[in-house]
Amino acid sequence: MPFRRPRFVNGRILHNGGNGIFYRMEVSIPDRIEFLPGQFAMVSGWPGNDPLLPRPLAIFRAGGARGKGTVEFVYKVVGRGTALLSGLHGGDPLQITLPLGNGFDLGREDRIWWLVGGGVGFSTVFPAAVVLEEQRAAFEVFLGARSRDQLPPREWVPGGGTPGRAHLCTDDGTAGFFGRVTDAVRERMDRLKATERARLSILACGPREMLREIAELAVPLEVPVQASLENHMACGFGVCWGCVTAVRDGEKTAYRRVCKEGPVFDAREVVW
Amino acid sequence: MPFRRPRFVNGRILHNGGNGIFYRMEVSIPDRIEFLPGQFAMVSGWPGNDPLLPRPLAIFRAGGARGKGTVEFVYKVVGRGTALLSGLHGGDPLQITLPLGNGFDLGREDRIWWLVGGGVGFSTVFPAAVVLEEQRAAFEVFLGARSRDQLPPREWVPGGGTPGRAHLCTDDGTAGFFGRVTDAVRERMDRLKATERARLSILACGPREMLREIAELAVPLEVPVQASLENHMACGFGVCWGCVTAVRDGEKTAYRRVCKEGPVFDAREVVW
Amino acid sequence: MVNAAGTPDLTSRVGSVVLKNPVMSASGTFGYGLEFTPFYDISRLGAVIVKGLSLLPTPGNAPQRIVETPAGMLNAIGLQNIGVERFVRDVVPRLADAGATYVANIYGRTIEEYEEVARRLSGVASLAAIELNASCPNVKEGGIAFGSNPEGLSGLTRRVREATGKPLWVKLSPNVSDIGSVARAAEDAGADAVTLINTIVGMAVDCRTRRPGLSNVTGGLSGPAIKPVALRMVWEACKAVRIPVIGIGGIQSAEDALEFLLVGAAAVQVGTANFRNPNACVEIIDGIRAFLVRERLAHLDDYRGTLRI
Amino acid sequence: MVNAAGTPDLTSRVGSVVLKNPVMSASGTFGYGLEFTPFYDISRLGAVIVKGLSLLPTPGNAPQRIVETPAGMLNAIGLQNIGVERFVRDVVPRLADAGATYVANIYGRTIEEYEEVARRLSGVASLAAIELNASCPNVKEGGIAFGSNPEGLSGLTRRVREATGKPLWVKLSPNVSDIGSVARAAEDAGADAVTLINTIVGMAVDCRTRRPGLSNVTGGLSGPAIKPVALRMVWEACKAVRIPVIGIGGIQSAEDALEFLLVGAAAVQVGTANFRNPNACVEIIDGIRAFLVRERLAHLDDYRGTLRI
Ligand SMILES: Cc1cc2nc3c(=O)[nH]c(=O)nc-3n(C[C@H](O)[C@H](O)[C@H](O)COP(=O)(O)OP(=O)(O)OC[C@H]3O[C@@H](n4cnc5c(N)ncnc54)[C@H](O)[C@@H]3O)c2cc1C
Ligand SMILES: Cc1cc2nc3c(=O)[nH]c(=O)nc-3n(C[C@H](O)[C@H](O)[C@H](O)COP(=O)(O)OP(=O)(O)OC[C@H]3O[C@@H](n4cnc5c(N)ncnc54)[C@H](O)[C@@H]3O)c2cc1C
Ligand SMILES: Cc1cc2nc3c(=O)[nH]c(=O)nc-3n(C[C@H](O)[C@H](O)[C@H](O)COP(=O)(O)O)c2cc1C
Ligand SMILES: Cc1cc2nc3c(=O)[nH]c(=O)nc-3n(C[C@H](O)[C@H](O)[C@H](O)COP(=O)(O)O)c2cc1C
Ligand code: FES
Ligand code: FES
Repeated sequence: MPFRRPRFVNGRILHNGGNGIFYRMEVSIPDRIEFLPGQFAMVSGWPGNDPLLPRPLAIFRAGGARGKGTVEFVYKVVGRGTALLSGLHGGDPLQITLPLGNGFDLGREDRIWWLVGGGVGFSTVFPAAVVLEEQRAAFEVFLGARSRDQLPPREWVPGGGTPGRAHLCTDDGTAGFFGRVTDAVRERMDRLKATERARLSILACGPREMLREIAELAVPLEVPVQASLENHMACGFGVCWGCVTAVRDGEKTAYRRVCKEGPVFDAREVVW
Repeated sequence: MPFRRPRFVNGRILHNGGNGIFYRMEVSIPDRIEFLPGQFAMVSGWPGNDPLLPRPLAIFRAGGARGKGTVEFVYKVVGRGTALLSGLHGGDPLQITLPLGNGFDLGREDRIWWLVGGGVGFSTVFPAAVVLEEQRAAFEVFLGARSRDQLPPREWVPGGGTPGRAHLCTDDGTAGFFGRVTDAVRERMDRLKATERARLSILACGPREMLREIAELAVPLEVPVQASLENHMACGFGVCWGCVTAVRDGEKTAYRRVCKEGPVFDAREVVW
Repeated sequence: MVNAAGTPDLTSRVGSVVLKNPVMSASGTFGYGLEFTPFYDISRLGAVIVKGLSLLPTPGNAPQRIVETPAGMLNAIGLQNIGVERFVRDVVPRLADAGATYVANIYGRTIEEYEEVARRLSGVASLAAIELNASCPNVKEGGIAFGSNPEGLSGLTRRVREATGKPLWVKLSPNVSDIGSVARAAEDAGADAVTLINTIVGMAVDCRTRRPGLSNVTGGLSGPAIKPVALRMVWEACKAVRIPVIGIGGIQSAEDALEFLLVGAAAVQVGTANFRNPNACVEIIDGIRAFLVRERLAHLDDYRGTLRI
Repeated sequence: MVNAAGTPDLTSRVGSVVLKNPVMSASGTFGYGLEFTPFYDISRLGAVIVKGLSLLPTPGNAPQRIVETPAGMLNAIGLQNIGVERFVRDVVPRLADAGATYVANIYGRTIEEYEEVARRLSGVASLAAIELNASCPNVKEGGIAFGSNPEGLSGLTRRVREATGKPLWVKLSPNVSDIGSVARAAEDAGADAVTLINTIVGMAVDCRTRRPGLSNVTGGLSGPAIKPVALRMVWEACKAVRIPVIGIGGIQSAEDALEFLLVGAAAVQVGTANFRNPNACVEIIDGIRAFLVRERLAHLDDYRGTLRI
């Protein structure tokens, strides 16, 4: 039976490859998992204790059958841990704890969804598109990147990147919208009818700066924003209190664990 | 020009493969080296600081041309460092300091040479056979292993393992002489004429226990033994004083660096 | 005793507290224990040591709270916790239900607060012991002021000793010149056991941004990096006191745990290792058992403290 | 000063000693310096600190002397060295020939021996400074007895200060409760600089053979594992004293070195890193220079001590 409660599994890499910017890795695991878009895994696969801590990666896809699951990750090499992952080969072992955290809440009917991904943040929001497609819900995708080569390959983009549904943005104008993804969201928002806006929900993942801007843009318009945070994590399942973010708790601020109470937060709660 | 003085080089693995017991690795390095049989290299090739220290490996072979050298190592997986080495692939980088230590002294003319290797110790003595073959010197090889599969592949053995010149010994009798390599050496020694014994020199590398027995056997017969020690090393080039062995220094004992004053020692000097 | 199946006996005693095996979770790395129930049955552990508890709920330090270092990590959580009241009300019944042997790690900003927390816990029947954190480096009042010299520690221990009838374990700071004398001070003041080591004070900075890695500037170093220091201190403490010594610091594997037992520890705690492998504690228990089978030892007691110098 | 080629100025001052750059080799990890001449021109270093010298040649400890630990190593070399006489006779001329700035690290079994070694070196014109090792954990008489409390250190420093006119750097032990007060004791007793940290006392055992990893049982922990502790102590020492602080401990890269400079170190020393990469020191010098170029800083002085808290 597929598992939903977190487990620590020994996986084995099936494929691991990339275009120098983004890597996609498929791993076989002992059983099939069920996950919600926005949930993540803690991954480590290197020998030795340096680096020591596992790395959080969004669950990009999961499949397989009873007693024989697979899980896919998409990642960007930004430091030592991800560099080590990128050097692993098919057949190499990989330790994974999954599924972790609270995913996006896609339960509300008849909504219009905007999925906003900054940088590798798309890996967290694309799985939501898969579910929304199944639910035949209306959605658009906004992707921001520094330049053309930093955008995800077109075939990964939900709906194949159809213009009008997929808004690609580059800071340097080498592809799509010339400017930041938050600017594209703002422009599109300005063109939205009030009736549409009333049905709009935003799912976002990317640099904290981007999430803050989206929140500042959408919250005053009463557009709900579910923001997925990417804090540093040690454990990923709520036992170290290392990953906290400040949230509003009545009059005060409190620290909530991103791995446990998040990584998806209502943007109104977060102290940006 | 080939270098003989130690250098730290960034190599790149050309081939790395094995039969599960012994691995052989060829590495391209920036320049051709000249080395003496018995000299070694300090090798590290894994990312991260755990394990921290490089590992000493005998130089098995070296080749290449000006500005484009190669070096080969033969190793056995016994722990974490060697396990990491065995997981490296062609194209992976490897850091190497070489050539290090004092090799065997093969300068004496008209000698009969016995090359004794216990376990992976053969990787240190085989290069001596190559030189002796070139010099058309008389030599025999004694190899000890726990069992048949722990013996080096026949094609690595100097002279292809011709019986009479190559004495293979296994503790469990699964191949060659049934018994320890020291027993084989003792038997052969007993059958040696005094005139031959007077011309005999032994080169040995293997477990300290084996070296001690060879010394106890040969020294009283005034057969010179050059023993290559395999102490733990941190630096490999004489600056940490971590690798010392006790040697006789007149009446007293003194500690000598295996990496610098060795790894090859006159067996009479060593306090076994 | 080797039973019919040849299973070695791992029973470990920390004073009057009998543990089914020597492996406990370290405070602050295991939440309140319940977070591990998806992974395994926490009653399999020697004991669960919960996150440090204070009198009142504590918000903890601002992020950034953790930073990775070579084979280790620094943390400055600042003892975020739900406070002793909520612990007793919400957590205790569930730990008891789970059949877990559990220990409360406590700290206070003042001696009075320590006493108060200890008193509040004294009536909790299922609680096995109280571990007094006299060594948290990350809050000004978190005990380090008491724990870094024998006199301060002695005073604190004596007062808490009087405040509770529960077995009292005192957790020592490694940031001292002479761990033996600190351990002796705890023993003399009435501790039933000493636990060591807590984290070593460390620091990380980013050479580009020129800022500290932690909002608190300094933090506590844990993980494999500190194991050699922890092992040495546990060995020294074992020589210095007669009460049981509980060893912690960088334990990742059964071999690591056995090393601490070999130098004389009555039991061990596993901290940072839980982060990379949530099953670490039970894998270590299984590994110790397998080791004793291989070594043909019937009791862990036959192995403990048998270092050959 | 950025010269025509835009090269930043790395000149570093340790009191009266002017170094062409802040990178020195750490004592005991660099032999007598000459062993590095196959790898590079040792005059490129800020300074070479040679292996600890004693009055008489010292045989050192029996093997096993080293053992690897997670991201670190333990050593118990026991200060094997050729003695100050042979050093002056055989090594000094060659170091001077090589154009190296060099510093003698010294130790004694008694205060008198320390004084004697210092006196013997005072007449060596090319010697830049004396580094007093008051912190070797591996020989009973190796200074740790003096270095682990402010009083002992103060007495030793004062006596050696009187015995020599050479700049005197005092190397501190990290195995103390309060590094600030130890550093102040050295300052008050006349040290021209403090160097820290020496190794942290640690231990390794083999759970199968049940034997210690080192013949000496305990040893000194060095390498990346200790960097967070070293950095914290250097930062604390910088706040505690006005004399220059030389930072060591786990430096492997230019970034690591910059971290120590950022918290206020006047210069740094590189130890264990030399073992894996004999070119470590010069690569670090080049890396610091490249960093300053990227950050558009003309002088290392513009960077040193600029941590933003
Ligand atoms: C819930 C969640 C889901 C994520 N999903 C993905 C994903 O699907 N694909 C992807 O490429 N990345 C994802 N990330 C980010 C990814 O975890 C980091 O890029 C990775 O941990 C960096 O490790 P490193 O060793 O390569 O970099 P490091 O050398 O450790 O650091 C490089 C950079 O990465 C950041 N970073 C380091 N450690 C962490 C950590 N533990 N958590 C978060 N950030 C860190 C640092 O701030 C630094 O800027 C996710 C993060 C979180 C929290
Ligand atoms: C001069 C010299 C030449 C050598 N040549 C070869 C060779 O050609 N091929 C080969 O397979 N092996 C050779 N060795 C032995 C080889 O260095 C060790 O097997 C290797 O370092 C073990 O590393 P590890 O991490 O795999 O094992 P570890 O996990 O570190 O230890 C496993 C075993 O290896 C031994 N060992 C660990 N570190 C060292 C070290 N630094 N030096 C020596 N022994 C160590 C330990 O005693 C232990 O029994 C040589 C050793 C020396 C000193
Ligand atoms: C994130 C984190 C939080 C911790 N919180 C506490 C605590 O609340 N009370 C305490 O006594 N020790 C605390 N510690 C210290 C650990 O219990 C343990 O002593 C230390 O981490 C060394 O063990 P390790 O190397 O196995 O982690 C904490 C450690 C970490 C890493
Ligand atoms: C093998 C070895 C030998 C050492 N010998 C000395 C010594 O003779 N005198 C001394 O002051 N420090 C000695 N040290 C300590 C180093 O100089 C340095 O303080 C310590 O190793 C920390 O730096 P690192 O992490 O860069 O190695 C020695 C260290 C090692 C590893
Ligand atoms: S990462 Fe440990 S609590 Fe979130
Ligand atoms: S290994 Fe460092 S001196 Fe030999």
